[in-house]
Amino acid sequence: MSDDRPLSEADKALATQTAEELRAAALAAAESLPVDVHPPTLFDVQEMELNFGPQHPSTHGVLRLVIRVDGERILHTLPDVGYLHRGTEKLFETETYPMGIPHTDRLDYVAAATNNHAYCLTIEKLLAVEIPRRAQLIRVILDELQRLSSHLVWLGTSGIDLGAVTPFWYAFREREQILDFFEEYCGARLTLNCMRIGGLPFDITAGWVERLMEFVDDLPSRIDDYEQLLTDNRIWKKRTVGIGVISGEECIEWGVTGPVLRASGVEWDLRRAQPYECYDELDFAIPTRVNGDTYDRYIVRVQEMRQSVRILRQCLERLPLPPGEFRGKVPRVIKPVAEEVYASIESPKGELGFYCVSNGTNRPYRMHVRPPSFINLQALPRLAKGHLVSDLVALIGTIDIVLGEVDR
Amino acid sequence: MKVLTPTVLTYLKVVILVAVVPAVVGFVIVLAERRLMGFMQARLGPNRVGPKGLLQGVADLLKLVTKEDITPARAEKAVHFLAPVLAVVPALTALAVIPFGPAVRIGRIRTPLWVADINVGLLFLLAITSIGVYGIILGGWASNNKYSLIGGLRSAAQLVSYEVPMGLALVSVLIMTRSLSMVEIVLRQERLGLWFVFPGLLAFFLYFVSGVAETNRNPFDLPEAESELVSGFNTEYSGVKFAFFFLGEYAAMIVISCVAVTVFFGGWLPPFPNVPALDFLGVVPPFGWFLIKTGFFIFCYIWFRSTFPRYRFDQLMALGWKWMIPLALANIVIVALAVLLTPGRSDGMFVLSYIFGGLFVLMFLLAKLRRKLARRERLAAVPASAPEAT
Amino acid sequence: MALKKWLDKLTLLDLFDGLSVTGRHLFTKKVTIQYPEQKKLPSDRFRGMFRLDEERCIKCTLCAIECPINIIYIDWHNEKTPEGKSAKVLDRFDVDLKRCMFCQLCEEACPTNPKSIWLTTKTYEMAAYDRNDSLYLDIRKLTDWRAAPNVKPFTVVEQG
Amino acid sequence: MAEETPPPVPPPSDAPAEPAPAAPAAAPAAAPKAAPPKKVEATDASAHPWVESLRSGVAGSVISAKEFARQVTVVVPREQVAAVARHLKDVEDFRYCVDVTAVDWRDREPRFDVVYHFYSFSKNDRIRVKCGVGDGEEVPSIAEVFLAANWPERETWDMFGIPFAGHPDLRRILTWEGFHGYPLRKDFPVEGIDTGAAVYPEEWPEGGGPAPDDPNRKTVS
Repeated sequence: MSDDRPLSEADKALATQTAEELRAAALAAAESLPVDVHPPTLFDVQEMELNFGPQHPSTHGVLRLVIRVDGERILHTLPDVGYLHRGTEKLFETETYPMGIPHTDRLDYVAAATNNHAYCLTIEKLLAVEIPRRAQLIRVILDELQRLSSHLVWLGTSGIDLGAVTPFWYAFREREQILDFFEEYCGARLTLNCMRIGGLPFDITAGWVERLMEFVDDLPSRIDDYEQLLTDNRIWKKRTVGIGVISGEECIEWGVTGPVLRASGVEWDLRRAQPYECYDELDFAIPTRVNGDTYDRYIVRVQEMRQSVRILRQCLERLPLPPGEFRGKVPRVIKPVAEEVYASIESPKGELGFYCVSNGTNRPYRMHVRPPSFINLQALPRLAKGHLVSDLVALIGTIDIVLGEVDR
Repeated sequence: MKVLTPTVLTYLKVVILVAVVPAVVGFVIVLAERRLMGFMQARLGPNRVGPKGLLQGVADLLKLVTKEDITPARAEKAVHFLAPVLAVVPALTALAVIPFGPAVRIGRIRTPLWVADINVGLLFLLAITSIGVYGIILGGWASNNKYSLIGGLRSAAQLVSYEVPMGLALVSVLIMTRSLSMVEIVLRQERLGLWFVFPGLLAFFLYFVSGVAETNRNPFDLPEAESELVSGFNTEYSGVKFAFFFLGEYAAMIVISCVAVTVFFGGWLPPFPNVPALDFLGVVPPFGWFLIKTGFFIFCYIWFRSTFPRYRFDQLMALGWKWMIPLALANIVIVALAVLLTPGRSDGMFVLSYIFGGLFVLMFLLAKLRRKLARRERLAAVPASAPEAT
Repeated sequence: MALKKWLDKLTLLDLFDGLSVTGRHLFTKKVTIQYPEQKKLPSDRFRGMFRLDEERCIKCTLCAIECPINIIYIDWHNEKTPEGKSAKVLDRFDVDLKRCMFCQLCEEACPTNPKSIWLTTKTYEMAAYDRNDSLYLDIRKLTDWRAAPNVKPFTVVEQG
Repeated sequence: MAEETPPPVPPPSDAPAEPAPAAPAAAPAAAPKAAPPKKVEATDASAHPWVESLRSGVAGSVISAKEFARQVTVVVPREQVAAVARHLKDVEDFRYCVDVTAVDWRDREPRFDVVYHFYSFSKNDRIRVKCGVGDGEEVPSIAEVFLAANWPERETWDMFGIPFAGHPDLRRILTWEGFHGYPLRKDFPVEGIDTGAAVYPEEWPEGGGPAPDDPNRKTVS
């Protein structure tokens, strides 16, 4: 990079300020509890502290934001997470490697397959096992189905955040079908537990591919419907264009990954940058936009759904090899070498990584999750600054957080 | 039958209006809204209570009435109690001047289907509906809740702003009718053989959009904005008081629809009342026509709600002050010029009808063109293939 | 696409476009499933209610070991059979269903063929008013659901 | 469908997403999607160009370096962490701080490892930096270097009790202020501890569940 100090000085000041300001805001909030000094005049700036969540319809779970507003304009945002903390990382340490997989389902609970995948990939890297090609293809299919379903949930809920109730139902109608496919494959709809270290628990059932192909052929027209409802809609555009603009450089500085990063013009997708499984032989594009606002993030996600359809189609065409190996040669008791490894995949939300430290026993000594939602969420105060309360709702939606993953 | 003097009849009508409208709201509109929204969202909507869900309104009402009525600590108790009443009463009062139909004869009694035909009907309507905003503002303020307060404030600004284009839109109708009496407005349309929606297309559009804003309905439902303000001004209301707010909102919706029908769509008149070829439309009684038209507007409310996202507060204000009010003023000038510059008393209205009708047709043609363009754009937006490694 | 932008701005057609989608769906087929009357057929691999076959079980306790949250409790003792062999006899086989996350690792761990413990029963109606009592399955309830009145068996019960 | 279609294999795009200036010697390591590593032994990586660069750029910064599964790990002294991060960001172009976490080696001295992952877009590769930290010792915060490290550092403080010197807002993040103990330390029980956080002790007594005299309480054996 020629520009090794990416942020301009003003941007940098704004960005570094935020954390200090948050602290100052917290202190000021404690001190400036209502004291009747004099009745405020009409033209005084009257700051108000608003407790946004944890029980709030559009915080997507139990996120709490303490915001200071002047009228409706946001001066400070102080995210408070942890309401859903379940100590997953601690749980990993107490259990053998395969027993950790069901726990990963509960991190990003709208995208369980990608969590399973990242976890299994990490252990496989530690074991240096190769997984059969059939398993690779099915894993990619499951991943992309999961990406579709996660983006559909995002589309529906962020539509509702901005008052458009109908896309939610359409999106969930399609998601329901995707969950049916999951159910047929692995028996569960949400907490899938659908991958195993070294491969997969099952082969696909008869007719699954054909039915999935039918669905995949149908999907683009459904996506057209959502776009017809929202993409050109002037109200939708007014609510999203220019809201929460963040540059690519700043995204990198904040560690923001996934569609948010790509909407800011950085064409970086782990499926392409560090291909895992068989992504390197698949033909797909990485949708990017340049403005980095909420509208662009919407467009990027919708386009990603279309790309997922393409990937699915290719995988399904390649799949009907004779049914064969779907699980690599993994010992029954998994005891990796005492080493450490980090592996990550492109989850629907961004870079989902697992950092595993083994001490040679059958349990991980330390298993750390690098959750994209958590890291992305820390840019929220930066995004929200100066916007209105209504925009805050749009911004929480646009980062696409899942609190199960933020709090772990 | 000396008992049923006109005075008694009027009281009777008032009772019917006050008793019937809530019933209609409960049974028909709530159900229609939920079922229709369900249909538009590819689901069925409530269909469990009673046959086809017809008693859903009763169930909702029973639930609301039996719920605990909570007043928050440190709320302004009196105002908190008064606010829902203030939201309902003006909306119901406004119905008094709506002519639902011409005089009807029941047995030997002949009576018009309106409570009062006052000569400042339209003015009365504007005045009385604007009182309804106090209910929302006071409710939001008295709840001792910041979300409610923001909701109330938004509501105040919104209703004050949209009152103006609404009134201005109706002024252009006044120019055409030269009367404020609601009955006279309908009769004038009958004499003219022309619904005012044709010469007043722009006025109707402005009126209806302002009306949607006035009733806090999507896409202008900012005061309650469920996903932002957690229901806004009525967050702290439950039970009967909440039911009153609910009723007030729906009654206001009915009033706006009724006024739109009366002023722009010829009230109880069938379409094109002067065209003899359309006489068969007379099978539907006048009151039936009124109901059909009002129903259509309420359907539009529901349709909008299920389709559009919500405006942001500042955008709403900008829309009101920068677009609606100038347009409404311009519309007044256009209508006034048309009326002044044409020889006959009603020629101007026909000229305007042709102009607006032509524009309307043009819009439909443009719609086709636009759809084609949109499809092309969407296809172009999909990256066709993986870019070569850069 | 300047033309389209201009058209949108002038004529509100973008809004009518959206209205046409919802208007169209007014008449499409509805996807609601009227639940208690209509039911979706769970797939063959659907992970539902537990079932245990005491005959097949070899008391190896692998399922209890593999369970990530340790909700399977097994006690057994040795008994002499009439033939003089020693055989394991179950004293206790409990599943604390209220904590179960239906991951199917126990079924996977089971070494018998067909499986002695399995979840692919398609039964998912297990709602109960008292979770400590009704959602705690002892061996009696696991082998015969009549002992667990809150479990409504799916009509077809797959064996293992 | 049944016939086997040989997939048209496009060339793997082994170039990084962003135009990269010459990244000397990093190229072989950066090639993604090589065959999975066959070796399961870590190798010494002291001669790795990044390690060399680090050694020359920040004096006395490299204690040891190893490579496992094509992932380079550099162990640095605790005091040098901020300088190392700055060097990696400015000189070696590791602009994206992936994660900060820690490992508790209960019986080892120093007790903790603080682990940083950095990613370079131009090299398309990650580097892992570790430093040993004793109980109660401070680590210089890199939140000034990478804004992304803000919350992960807070999380590490919350979970392990490792203080980061110079962090702008070092508060607990997943647990609450006033929580006793550090959950991810090895001596913290998995069952949890009594946090003393009963909100309404008169209604919800210790151990949870309805109060003994609650009429709604059902006796459960």
